[in-house]
Amino acid sequence: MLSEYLVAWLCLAYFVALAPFAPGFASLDNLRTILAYLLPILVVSVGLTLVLILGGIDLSVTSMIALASVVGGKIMSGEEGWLAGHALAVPVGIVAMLGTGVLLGAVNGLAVTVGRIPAFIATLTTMMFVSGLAIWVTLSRKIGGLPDGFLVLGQRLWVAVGIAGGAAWVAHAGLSRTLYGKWLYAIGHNVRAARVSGVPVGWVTFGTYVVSGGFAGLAAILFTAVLETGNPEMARDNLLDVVGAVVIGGTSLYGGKGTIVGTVFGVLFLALVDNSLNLLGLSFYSIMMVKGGVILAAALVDTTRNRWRGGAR
Amino acid sequence: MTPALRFRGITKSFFGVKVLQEVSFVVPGGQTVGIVGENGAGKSTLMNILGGNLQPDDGEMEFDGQRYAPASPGDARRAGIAFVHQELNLFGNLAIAENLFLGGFPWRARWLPWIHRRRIHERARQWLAEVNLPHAPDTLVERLSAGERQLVEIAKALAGDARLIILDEPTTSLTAVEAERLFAILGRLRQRGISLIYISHSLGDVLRLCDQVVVLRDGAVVAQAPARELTVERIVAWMVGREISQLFPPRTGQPTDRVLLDVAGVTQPGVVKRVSFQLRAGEILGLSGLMGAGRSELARILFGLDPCAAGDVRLGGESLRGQPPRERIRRGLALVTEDRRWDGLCAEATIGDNLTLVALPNLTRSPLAWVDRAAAGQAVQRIREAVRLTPAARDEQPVKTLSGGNQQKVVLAKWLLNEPQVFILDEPTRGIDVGARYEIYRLIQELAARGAGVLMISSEIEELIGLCDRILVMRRGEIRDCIEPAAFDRERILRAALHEEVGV
Amino acid sequence: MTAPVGRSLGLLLLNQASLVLFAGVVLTFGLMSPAFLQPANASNILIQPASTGILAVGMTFVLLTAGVDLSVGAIMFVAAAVGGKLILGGWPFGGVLAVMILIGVLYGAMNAWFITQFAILAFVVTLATRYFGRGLGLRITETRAMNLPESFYELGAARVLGVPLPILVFALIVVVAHVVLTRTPFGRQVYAVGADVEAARKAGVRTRAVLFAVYVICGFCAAAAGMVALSQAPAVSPTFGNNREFMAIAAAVLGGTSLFGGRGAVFPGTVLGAVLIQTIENGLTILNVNSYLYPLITSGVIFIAVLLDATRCRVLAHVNRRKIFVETGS
Amino acid sequence: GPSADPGPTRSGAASRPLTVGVNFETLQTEYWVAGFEAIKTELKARDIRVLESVADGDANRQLQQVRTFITRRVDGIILVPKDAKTCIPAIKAANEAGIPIVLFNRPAAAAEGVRSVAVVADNRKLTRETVAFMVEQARQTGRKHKAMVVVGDLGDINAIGRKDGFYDAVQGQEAVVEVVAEVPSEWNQEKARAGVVNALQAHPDISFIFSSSDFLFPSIVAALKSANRYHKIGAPGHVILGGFDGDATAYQMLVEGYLDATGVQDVYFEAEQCVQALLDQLAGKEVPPVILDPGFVIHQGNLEEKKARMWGAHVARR
Ligand SMILES: Nc1ncnc2c1ncn2[C@@H]1O[C@H](COP(=O)(O)OP(=O)(O)OP(=O)(O)O)[C@@H](O)[C@H]1O
Ligand SMILES: Nc1ncnc2c1ncn2[C@@H]1O[C@H](COP(=O)(O)OP(=O)(O)OP(=O)(O)O)[C@@H](O)[C@H]1O
Ligand SMILES: [Mg+2]
Ligand SMILES: [Mg+2]
Repeated sequence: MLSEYLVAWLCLAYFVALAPFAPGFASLDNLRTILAYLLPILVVSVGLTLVLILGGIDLSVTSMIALASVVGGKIMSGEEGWLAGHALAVPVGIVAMLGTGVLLGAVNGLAVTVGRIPAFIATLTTMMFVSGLAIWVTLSRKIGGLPDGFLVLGQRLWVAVGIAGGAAWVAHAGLSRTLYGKWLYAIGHNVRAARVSGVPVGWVTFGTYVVSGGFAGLAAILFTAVLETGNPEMARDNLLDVVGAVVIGGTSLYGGKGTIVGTVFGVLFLALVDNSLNLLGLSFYSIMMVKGGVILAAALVDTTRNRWRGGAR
Repeated sequence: MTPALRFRGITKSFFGVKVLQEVSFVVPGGQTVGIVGENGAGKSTLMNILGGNLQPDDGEMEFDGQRYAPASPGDARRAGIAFVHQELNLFGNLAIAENLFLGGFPWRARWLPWIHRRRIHERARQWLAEVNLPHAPDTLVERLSAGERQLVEIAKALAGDARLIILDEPTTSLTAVEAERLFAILGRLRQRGISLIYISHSLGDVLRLCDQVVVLRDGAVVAQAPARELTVERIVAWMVGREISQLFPPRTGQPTDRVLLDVAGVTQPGVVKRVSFQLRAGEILGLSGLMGAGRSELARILFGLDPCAAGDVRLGGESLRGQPPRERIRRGLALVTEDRRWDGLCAEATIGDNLTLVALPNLTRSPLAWVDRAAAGQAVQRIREAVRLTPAARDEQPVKTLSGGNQQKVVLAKWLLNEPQVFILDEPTRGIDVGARYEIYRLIQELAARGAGVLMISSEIEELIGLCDRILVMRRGEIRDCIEPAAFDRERILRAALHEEVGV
Repeated sequence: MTAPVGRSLGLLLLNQASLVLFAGVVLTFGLMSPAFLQPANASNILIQPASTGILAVGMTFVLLTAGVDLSVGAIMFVAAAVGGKLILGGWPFGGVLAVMILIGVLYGAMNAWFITQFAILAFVVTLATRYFGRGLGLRITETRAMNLPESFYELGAARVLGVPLPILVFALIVVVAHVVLTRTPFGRQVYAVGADVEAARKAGVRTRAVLFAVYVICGFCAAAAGMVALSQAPAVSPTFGNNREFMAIAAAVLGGTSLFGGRGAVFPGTVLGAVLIQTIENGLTILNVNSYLYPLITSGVIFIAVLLDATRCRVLAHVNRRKIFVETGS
Repeated sequence: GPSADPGPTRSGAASRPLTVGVNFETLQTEYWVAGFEAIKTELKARDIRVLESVADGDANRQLQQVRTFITRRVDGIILVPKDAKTCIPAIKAANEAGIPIVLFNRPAAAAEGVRSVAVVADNRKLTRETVAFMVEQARQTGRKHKAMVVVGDLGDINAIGRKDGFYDAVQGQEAVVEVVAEVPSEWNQEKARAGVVNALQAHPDISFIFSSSDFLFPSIVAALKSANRYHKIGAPGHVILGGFDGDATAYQMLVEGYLDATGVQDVYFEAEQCVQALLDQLAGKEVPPVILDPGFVIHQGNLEEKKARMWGAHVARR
């Protein structure tokens, strides 16, 4: 686990170090590209951060994005949507996408709290089921022809920045300033002590999975708007990137530890690495190898720093 | 006679704070040395250095005439030093026998790393018999109660064939009877010539058991003397640096007639049977019993953590039937659990967060349940002073860095903040030094004086006699006796807890 | 006196819930298609999960210490890529085998070194080495599919004493792993480290060595799984081993291994988990179910399995609760 | 714009060498690798600098990578889109920057105001022709055949095209082939092998197999061998085999006489057309929005005649 500020410094150091070598890395255009790429990922990661702080895990977030994207497409698409061309298509579609996430989050929440199924396996099965469902309902076809009113969310960068930033801020405030946040950390630290202290463990757990689903729904809106498609494969291979970004941002997989600020920088760090390696024109496989090395180096910096600190007192 | 163990100038700091300063003393071979000191005096830290868990910043040790510098607990074990830790160090997912031999399993053959099961079971059986624990060696430790685990921990130290055994507060989960049994075991060990280091806050026990007593204060040795020359009062004076005239504060209030908690026929098959009693405002009601008598279970049932098949619990006249703990807390019930590490604290969380956890709903501003940081900060300050938590610790420090006694204060304090009417305290002074103990007694009495009712579960009969207005005795899930102050008597309580029926 | 008998029968069934469910799945498929119950298919059901199963055995060791290894799929890939190159280069089979196993062990040791020496979270280390390994594998194969010669195929179809080789390798690894976990000091220490590292250290366990060993074992198993996978489909494609870590973790967790360490078993747990997943796929193909329904049905059955298991644990915990006194007939 | 410098490479008197970004969605199968190599070779042969990136199946990453090309001011982009629709924002971005973009092997969906050129093979049609040839072979045996189709990743548009093409061809041919097994492979060789083994278990008399990609043949052959069903064409018990792509494995099987037919996409043709279309656009020439690679079915009957255009034959020889 890295500390959140260290990740922030690493981002900066990495940026400064690579800027002279990667052509166009520091250009405004490129920064916009990076931002557009990371915003939807940031939104899912924020939701996942909450779940990890709770001491759970949600592997189904990326599949929820796929299904929500399909649902949005099925409703809004001008070609085949149920509300094609209708004035209410966009608002209904957005609500339905969020609703899809919330509903699936509720299913996860129920499985974990009422069914007492370990979160990993509960959400792994929902992941398989939901992504299978998304592909089945569309019979693998992508849904295009989304209304312009919706696509604005993806085309205007500041709108997406506003949405993602707002979501992150709400999560940050909720986590650091509200009763819910305090309860969340308490459960993550020690469920039994939390229960004895009167924390409604079941409700908070359930609620957190619902919130995580909601954030996945929101991320689906951004993904769908950016890629202009209702896509049953949306974000399919992003799961490890998302979990990895959250963990690199300092959130513990064992619960009780983590911040939204850390997650923001974790996501940013991975995006910077990805982008810079592309700009350097490395081959496909070299990029993967270097990326692994950079992640490891970042973790090494963190531990040696801690050790140095502990030793020097 | 060569000294068995010598500490020379041991010094240790955590994050710039010196917790041990130039500690030097000798543990003569075959003798029992008691180490006493307030919470946080550095006793456990010193033992952790001896046991190879921590490395000293400075100083050295000598064991059996040779330089001794363990780099790991394994080194210490190989050198012949066993360690019964203050906090239990057992593995619930392993069998008792496996816990006993985890560091060095006997092999079936020299060249084959294959556990000799029969042998470890035999030997485990032998050591379990020694500590009087009637369980099969392949019982999983998670199925044992806290007290039983403590006995396993002791059996583990015995099983290591050590020449020096460190016991860091071994009696905290034991009742009087088991403690006596432990003392008998320790007596046998001494006869075999094994040196012992015994740490306890029960100074009477220390004086009874030990040949020498070392007193630590703020990480420095302030006195070392043969036990027979000492009295509890002198030790206390050294420990706290001032005289303490009495162990129990004087009573200020009196129980009233108003019934706060009315327990009527509470029954849960296999756990408790027809438990009935009433707790009045201003009353401190003791609950005594042997290990495993069902007192903790009763507390959990009263608090709504465990199911209750029949009977009713009324708080201030209203039934609590079917209410979750949260609702009971809201109505003024508090439970200090006996195991602070598992049920009491979020060890990794900060002191501040632990302190405010229970009272948080009252420290928020609706409708978003926004935490009022200023109010929370004030509440923390107030309550820290009320329980006299060590001022050295910052609010943002994780609770796990506190000494055991201070941790227990945090557990108590978090409930105080909520100002409940009825306190259920399950072993509230476990592992707490005399000074802090006095303060906790004072706190309990203040609560009663302000009109709260206190149900105090304790395994220390003296404590109950010194503090309570009435004492209930529990045996095998039932209340067997109810003793009024006039009849307070160690013998009678023990008898009721053991077997003889005494008229209720 | 029938009530206690019925009760104990019920308990027996509950205790074996995963077996009962497995039997239920087999029976359902069997009723729906006679081809499913033929003896030859039983061997299919055991051969097909062999490579995932071996992977899951290694993963079980790691999970038992509350760690995780996300790089197993990458290890499989690197080992298979190098092995494939050597085979095509005309190396003798034994040599290739040794090199592949060595790669697995070294890779595991690399993971272990970072995890134990620098105290970096296993998740981060193995995520990084996962990227690294996939990149390396692609580099070695030049992102091309590599088709291996006949000899490999023959290996997969070979039989020893009438038992197909993949099953034999799988069984061997399971037996050794089971014995190591239940009967050796190391195995029991793995459980202790998983339950509480700090306490294990205090109890004199060389925790670093134990942690190091589990990742090496996991690497070894990954390489072995790569071997078995090659003997099944004698080709190394750029997706070889991709995302297999999830299947391995799922098999282990389905078999009752906790991700928080200290709980679980290779046998029957992990084995049953791996076989169950494969049995479902096998049955679905035999019934010629619409391809789109595969993930839906598979995940549904897994969900029911874990739900049953969770219920079982709860009921058993209730039944085994401590009794302070014995209820005499009222 | 960059088109101010028309066709400089051919003359070799370029003031500035051209740079082209090549982005592939995946390199999962031999076909993509061959395409990637062919395009790069083609570009290098014309002294054009190549920037490459691979999106590894992630549409969002692909969009970022195309934008990265634009940031680096490439003169043209060759793209294998993730699918027909998610690539539209990438094409728009290229359009806005005035950079010509050519799609390799996968078309983009029609969308208003979006300009691109696609060089494609019609997967569905070519599969239909391949399978129709197989059905014809089956008919000549004079008996009824049970058939299995190994389908690809259900998320892949080409996999779906081939699946549909297969069913197009067998429709109405129930007297000759009856489809009894549809095996999902997720483009995974191990899965494919397990699936084929299981299907052969359920229907030991399957004698007609179509594989949605040639790269799955090693798995299918292994499964057939373990059931002792792998025999040459003409031998008793031969299973009629067909595939798609035309890779080296398929070529080998054709030469050895095991494979009945495979639908070949002409990688070299497509690569050359891509580069040409790009250069034509830079030179300001009109280029049709779709350039069709007709592809062809290769079988024992036309092997000698067609193998020169089968990319797998070249790869195999190398
Ligand atoms: N790991 C640690 N990090 C920081 N401070 C520590 C750590 N361990 C102990 N301390 C501090 O060192 C001091 C001595 O603690 P120690 O546990 O040795 O006390 P003790 O005498 O055993 O007290 P008690 O009787 O309550 O068990 C305390 O102030 C404690 O807060
Ligand atoms: N044999 C056992 N199996 C499982 N859990 C047990 C067992 N014995 C005790 N426990 C649990 O351990 C905790 C402590 O039990 P303990 O032995 O201390 O008995 P108690 O009478 O409930 O409490 P006390 O020790 O205060 O008398 C209880 O909460 C109980 O649930
Ligand atoms: Mg201590
Ligand atoms: Mg108790």
